[in-house]
Amino acid sequence: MRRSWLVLLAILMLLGAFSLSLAQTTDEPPDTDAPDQEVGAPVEPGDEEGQEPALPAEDVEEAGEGEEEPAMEAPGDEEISAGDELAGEEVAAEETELEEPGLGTPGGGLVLPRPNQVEVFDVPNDGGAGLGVLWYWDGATSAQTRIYIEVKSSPELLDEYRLTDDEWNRLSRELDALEADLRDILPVRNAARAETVELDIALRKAIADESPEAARLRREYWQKQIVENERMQTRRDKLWDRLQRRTGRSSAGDDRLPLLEKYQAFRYLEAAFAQGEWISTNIANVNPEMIETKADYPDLFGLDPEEADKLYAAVNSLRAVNPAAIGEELFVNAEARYDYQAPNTVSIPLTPGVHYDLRMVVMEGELIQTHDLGGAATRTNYLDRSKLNNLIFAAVFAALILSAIAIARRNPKMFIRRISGLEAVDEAIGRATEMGKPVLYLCGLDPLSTLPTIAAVNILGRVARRIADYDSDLLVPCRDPVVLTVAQEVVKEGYIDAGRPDAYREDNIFFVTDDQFSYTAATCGIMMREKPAANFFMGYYYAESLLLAETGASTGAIQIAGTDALHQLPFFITTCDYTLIGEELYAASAYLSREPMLLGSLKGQDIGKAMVMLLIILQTLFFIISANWNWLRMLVEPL
Amino acid sequence: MLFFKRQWPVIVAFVVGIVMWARYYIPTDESQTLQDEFTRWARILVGFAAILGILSLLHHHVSKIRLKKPGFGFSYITLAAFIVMGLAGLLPISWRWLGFAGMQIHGEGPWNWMFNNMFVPMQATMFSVLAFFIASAAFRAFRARSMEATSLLLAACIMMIGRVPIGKWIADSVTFFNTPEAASWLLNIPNAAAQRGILLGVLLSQIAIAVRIIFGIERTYMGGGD
Amino acid sequence: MDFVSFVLNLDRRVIYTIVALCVVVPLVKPLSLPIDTTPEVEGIYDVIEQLPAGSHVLVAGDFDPASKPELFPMLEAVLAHCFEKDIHPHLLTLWPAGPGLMQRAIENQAAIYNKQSGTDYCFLGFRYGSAAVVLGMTGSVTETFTTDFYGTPTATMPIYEDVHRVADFDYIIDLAAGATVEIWIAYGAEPQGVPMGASCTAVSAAGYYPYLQAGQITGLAGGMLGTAEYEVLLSRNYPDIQGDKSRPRPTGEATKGMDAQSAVHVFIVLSIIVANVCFYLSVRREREERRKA
Amino acid sequence: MTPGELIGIWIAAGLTLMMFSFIYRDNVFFKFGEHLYLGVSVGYYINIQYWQVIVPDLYRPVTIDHNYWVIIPAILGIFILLRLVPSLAWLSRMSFALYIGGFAGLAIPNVIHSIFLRQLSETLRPFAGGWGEALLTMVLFILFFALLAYAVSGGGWIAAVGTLVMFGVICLGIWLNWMVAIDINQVIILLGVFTVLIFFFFSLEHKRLVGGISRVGLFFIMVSFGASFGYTVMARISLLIGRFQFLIDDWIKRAMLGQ
Repeated sequence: MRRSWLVLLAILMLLGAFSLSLAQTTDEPPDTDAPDQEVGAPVEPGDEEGQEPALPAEDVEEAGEGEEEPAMEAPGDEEISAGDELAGEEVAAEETELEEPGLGTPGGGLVLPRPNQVEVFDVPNDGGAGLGVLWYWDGATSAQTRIYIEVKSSPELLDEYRLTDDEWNRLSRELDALEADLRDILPVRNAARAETVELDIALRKAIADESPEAARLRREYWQKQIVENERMQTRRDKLWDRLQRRTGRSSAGDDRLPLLEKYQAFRYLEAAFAQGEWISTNIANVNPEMIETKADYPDLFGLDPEEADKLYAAVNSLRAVNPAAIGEELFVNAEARYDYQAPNTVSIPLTPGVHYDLRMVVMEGELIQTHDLGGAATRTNYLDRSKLNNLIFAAVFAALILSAIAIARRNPKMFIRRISGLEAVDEAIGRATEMGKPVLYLCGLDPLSTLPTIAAVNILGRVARRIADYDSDLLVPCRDPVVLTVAQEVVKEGYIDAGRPDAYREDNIFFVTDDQFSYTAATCGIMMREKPAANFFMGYYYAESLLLAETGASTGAIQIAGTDALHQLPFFITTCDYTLIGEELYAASAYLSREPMLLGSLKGQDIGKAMVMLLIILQTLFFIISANWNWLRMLVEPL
Repeated sequence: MLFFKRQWPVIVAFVVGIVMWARYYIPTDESQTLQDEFTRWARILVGFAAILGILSLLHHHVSKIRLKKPGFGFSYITLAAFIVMGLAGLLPISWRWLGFAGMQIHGEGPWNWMFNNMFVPMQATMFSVLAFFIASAAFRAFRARSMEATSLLLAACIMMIGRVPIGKWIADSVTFFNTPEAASWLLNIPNAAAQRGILLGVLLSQIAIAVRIIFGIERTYMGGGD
Repeated sequence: MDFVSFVLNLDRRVIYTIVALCVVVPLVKPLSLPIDTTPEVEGIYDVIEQLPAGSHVLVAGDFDPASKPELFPMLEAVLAHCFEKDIHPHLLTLWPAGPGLMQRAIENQAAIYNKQSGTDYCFLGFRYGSAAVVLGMTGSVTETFTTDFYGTPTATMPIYEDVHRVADFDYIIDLAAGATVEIWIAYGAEPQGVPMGASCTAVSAAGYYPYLQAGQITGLAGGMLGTAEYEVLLSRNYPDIQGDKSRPRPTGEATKGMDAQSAVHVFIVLSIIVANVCFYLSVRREREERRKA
Repeated sequence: MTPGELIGIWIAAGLTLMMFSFIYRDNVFFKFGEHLYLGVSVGYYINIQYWQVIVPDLYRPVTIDHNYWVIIPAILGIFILLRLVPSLAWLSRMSFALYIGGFAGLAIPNVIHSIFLRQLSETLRPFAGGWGEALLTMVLFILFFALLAYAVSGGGWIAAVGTLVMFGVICLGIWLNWMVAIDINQVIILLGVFTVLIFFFFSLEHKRLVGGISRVGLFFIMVSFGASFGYTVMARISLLIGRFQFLIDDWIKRAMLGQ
């Protein structure tokens, strides 16, 4: 009985794991594993925002007379972000028909490749929204081919980024306050900055000429640079910090952009929409050969997806170029008013809960072709599915611990293996009786609130009972007054259990001092004087372990230690006759005290260990059966 | 009242624990903010817990003096040293008249001077004394009593020779006695394996303790009393 | 009294004297045995060596004066290496007894390399809460450490323009006298995907090999030996401070101590062997005597 | 050298020697040093507390940033201090419950993610090479460890000879490149982790096979403890060297001889 439920649970776990991993191989993948690095990490961290928009613009001009102006705002960025997880169902899996073939083939038989069997679906990102696109190429790509994925603009889309009246008021109020406060600061700083440049040149010249002016110039330079420029800059930064703090999040809560950025995103998008119907995304100017396939994203599509070679790209932000005249309302003359420079391009994350229509632009040299991909709606993600294996493990393990404790409450006779150190205890006490010498027992140096000390006190109860049986003396010097009181109780109880309450002497369990080294010195003194036949060191020890164990060994006592202080264990093992190593101490204490909490969680941990061992065995077996069967490891891969 | 003394803390631990646990799986900004705010509070709380340690130590020494316990004379030294060191860092006074350039905890003030010339040497010396005891224990107590102790001492000796320059020197002179290689293998293979086994066990027990705390089974943190 | 009982009853004071001599003699008259570097330490050195100038390295000095001989020279060497390569170190400590030592190390090195606080480096100081501090820093460094050690607000420092949270650092190195390496791995480096190296006291070095094995730390410098190896690597590649021939790099404190270390280790190993042989002989003799009786 | 430095070195040296006097036995100088150290350290910590916690986390947010939220944790912090007042000690439980409960919740997923799963997946790393070699290596090593386990759990001399023969076969195998593509160390690590887990497994009696496996696990643990023993010796001696470096270089050479 006692072992059967353990085995049962282990089998259940295994089945769960099995079904989970089988699920990975199907097309709807509630899956668990992929290395963390892939999540949202740019494949090529190359260009960032703020790169001159001129470059892609040139591209477009070179591209000549395409049917539609493609990628007007393409910022020339080569980020491919992998989406995180595939949401349960595919929102729109339209298989798009091929359009008319592209322009002619001036390059001599060159035909642009076109996407085929396209699927667009929602990929909830870590803290954001994203759309995934899957397709096959119809035709060959080359190293010169570039693709862009673009989003169709619509009034509704723009509305997602529009400030509400309340937000608008808040932002403009704060910006006004900022402007007012900066009015005193900016002119001084700007003047100082300008002068610093001149002063710097003059100072260098003066130093080179060894002119006597140098000292004065250096003072002036210091005055301008440190006192005026830097101090003013600091004040300016603080005011900006205040603005960011006060206008941090928008009120709605559904939106991840701080107000200022939201406003800016709105302005940029508005301008972009005014220029063309389509707007660029993070998939821009990408060489199709750099695009990865379904097989590269086991976290999304399982380990062995159908159509594993289907190409995959994730769209998670819009790119908009600085409209030359951003200038309405708040941002007129922004640099002078707020010391704010609008960035050249901004990357605007997709908003959850919005329908986006996508198209793909394929470009090679002069040739350009566009294809509608269909669309899908993004959704907010409230569960990070990449952490699912973590969640399952944590929940199952917690349930195991709690139920094991509940079972232990009803049935405290749960099986725990004999701890061989405990037999050595009886032997040592027997020898002490033979020699007519006392036994020394230490409960460690930690207070009673820690587990090792509780374990030590539990074992003390057992030792006391045996000692009462054999009629020897038990000395317990304590470091903590609370431990002292409890130890006295426990020992007294042991003597009463053994039917020898008369033999109990309270003076033998005593408080020494709470100072670490004084305690050690005093205890060593006791060992030298009383020459106990057996020494027990249970509980937690620090650097003094060596002193205690060495002194004990030199008096010829049998020594038994038990601690989970890993650094002190080697010393105990070499100087003591028997040592309870680490968790054995807890097991011994649970074995003796039968306390449900200790017993139950020991059992729960045992099941955890059994699971780990089972995984090791299975993995090895599977590897030997078939060298490619590696899914057990994927199961525990942290994401 | 008893509710607030006994049940309320358990409920608080449960709610906060579950929220902090669950938020890990929720990838929204609000959940991140929740964690940031909690850690901010936690930092302040731990700061006060540290003050608690300081106060109870002082309390201990004051009461030792008041009750004239054995060795109470030394407690005067502790208190005097505390007052001098504490004031040296807190008082906004220039110590130039004593020849110190800095004040409070900045620069070369008396606080810094006391830290470097009293705190550092004493703390460093306390543990260095153990080197002597290890050497004496090597003679008197480190015995190959059992198979386990024998293998432990063997590994230890290989480590001790293999991890100092003289091991390299010996290996260069006597080809067969390559302790640096052996020590490196011991550390990287059997040691790593055993440590990983121990680590997995320890982690499971850490998680078990955390679960017990959240579900109110483990209440040692509450201290004694009703 | 024969040799066996002489060894087994050797007076402590004799042993203490031998130990003291084993330490003092090599310190006064160094042998300068060459120190071999191991892949463990190179794992830290190479990562910092390959970082481009202007990178940001988080240096956590989580130790107190009790571990000063082992970790303080390591801290100085790491800072010197960073400054040598124009990398920005961000120094902090999770141990309340740490700031005094950190202050000494960073001020010394900054003076040698003529670096400015706030632009070239930042000494964040100390906050209570270990894991809470690390978790806080994954959200925002400047909100966790609103001021640096000297009380300057960090938000205004130029060095924090492109570094906001733990994920923005290029490398983390923890110099730990306690269990802080686990905290940095569990809450900082691993979830944020930042490579990390660990330097620790020799006491805990053996326990970090599983992390090294699994690639969770790129390198491990254990105790005085690891520190000495780092110093050797540094002075081999940068024999002069900032390439200035008139300022040769001084020999590191840990390197100087390794001869004494060798001597004491040999003595301890010999005494374990000799004492165990004598113990075995005496046990056998006792047994024989008992059989005779 | 300034007089401040000189006095400092003499005081530091004196205190060092005072602490060293503990080698002889617990005496009045050591006690004096110990209590002085205690006082100085408390004085040190109170300053760190003030300058690194109270000022940046409480004083500045309230007075400069006008962020009054921090007052709540501050009140909870004051509750912690009430642990010293027996009648109000129960208030401190609120703060501890908040802190310890919250951290228990934070620890579970983070520890599982960053350490437990990472270590486990590293252990389950597939072997390099083909399955035939893997099978051979595994069989050889399992046989070897089984024989070793049998030998150490009282299998007598036959088991001991068998172990040695098996060891010979493995050596031969390595020499003849039977297991060329297999990382033998990886096999050893796998077996080590497994046997150590068996050693700390309390639901099975340590008899026969399980007993033997756990003995092998114990050997792995002992080797690991041996390594940490050697390292601990190094640590303690390093500290001693550090102190002697100070005494020789700073005290004798600089302060006394003025070099």
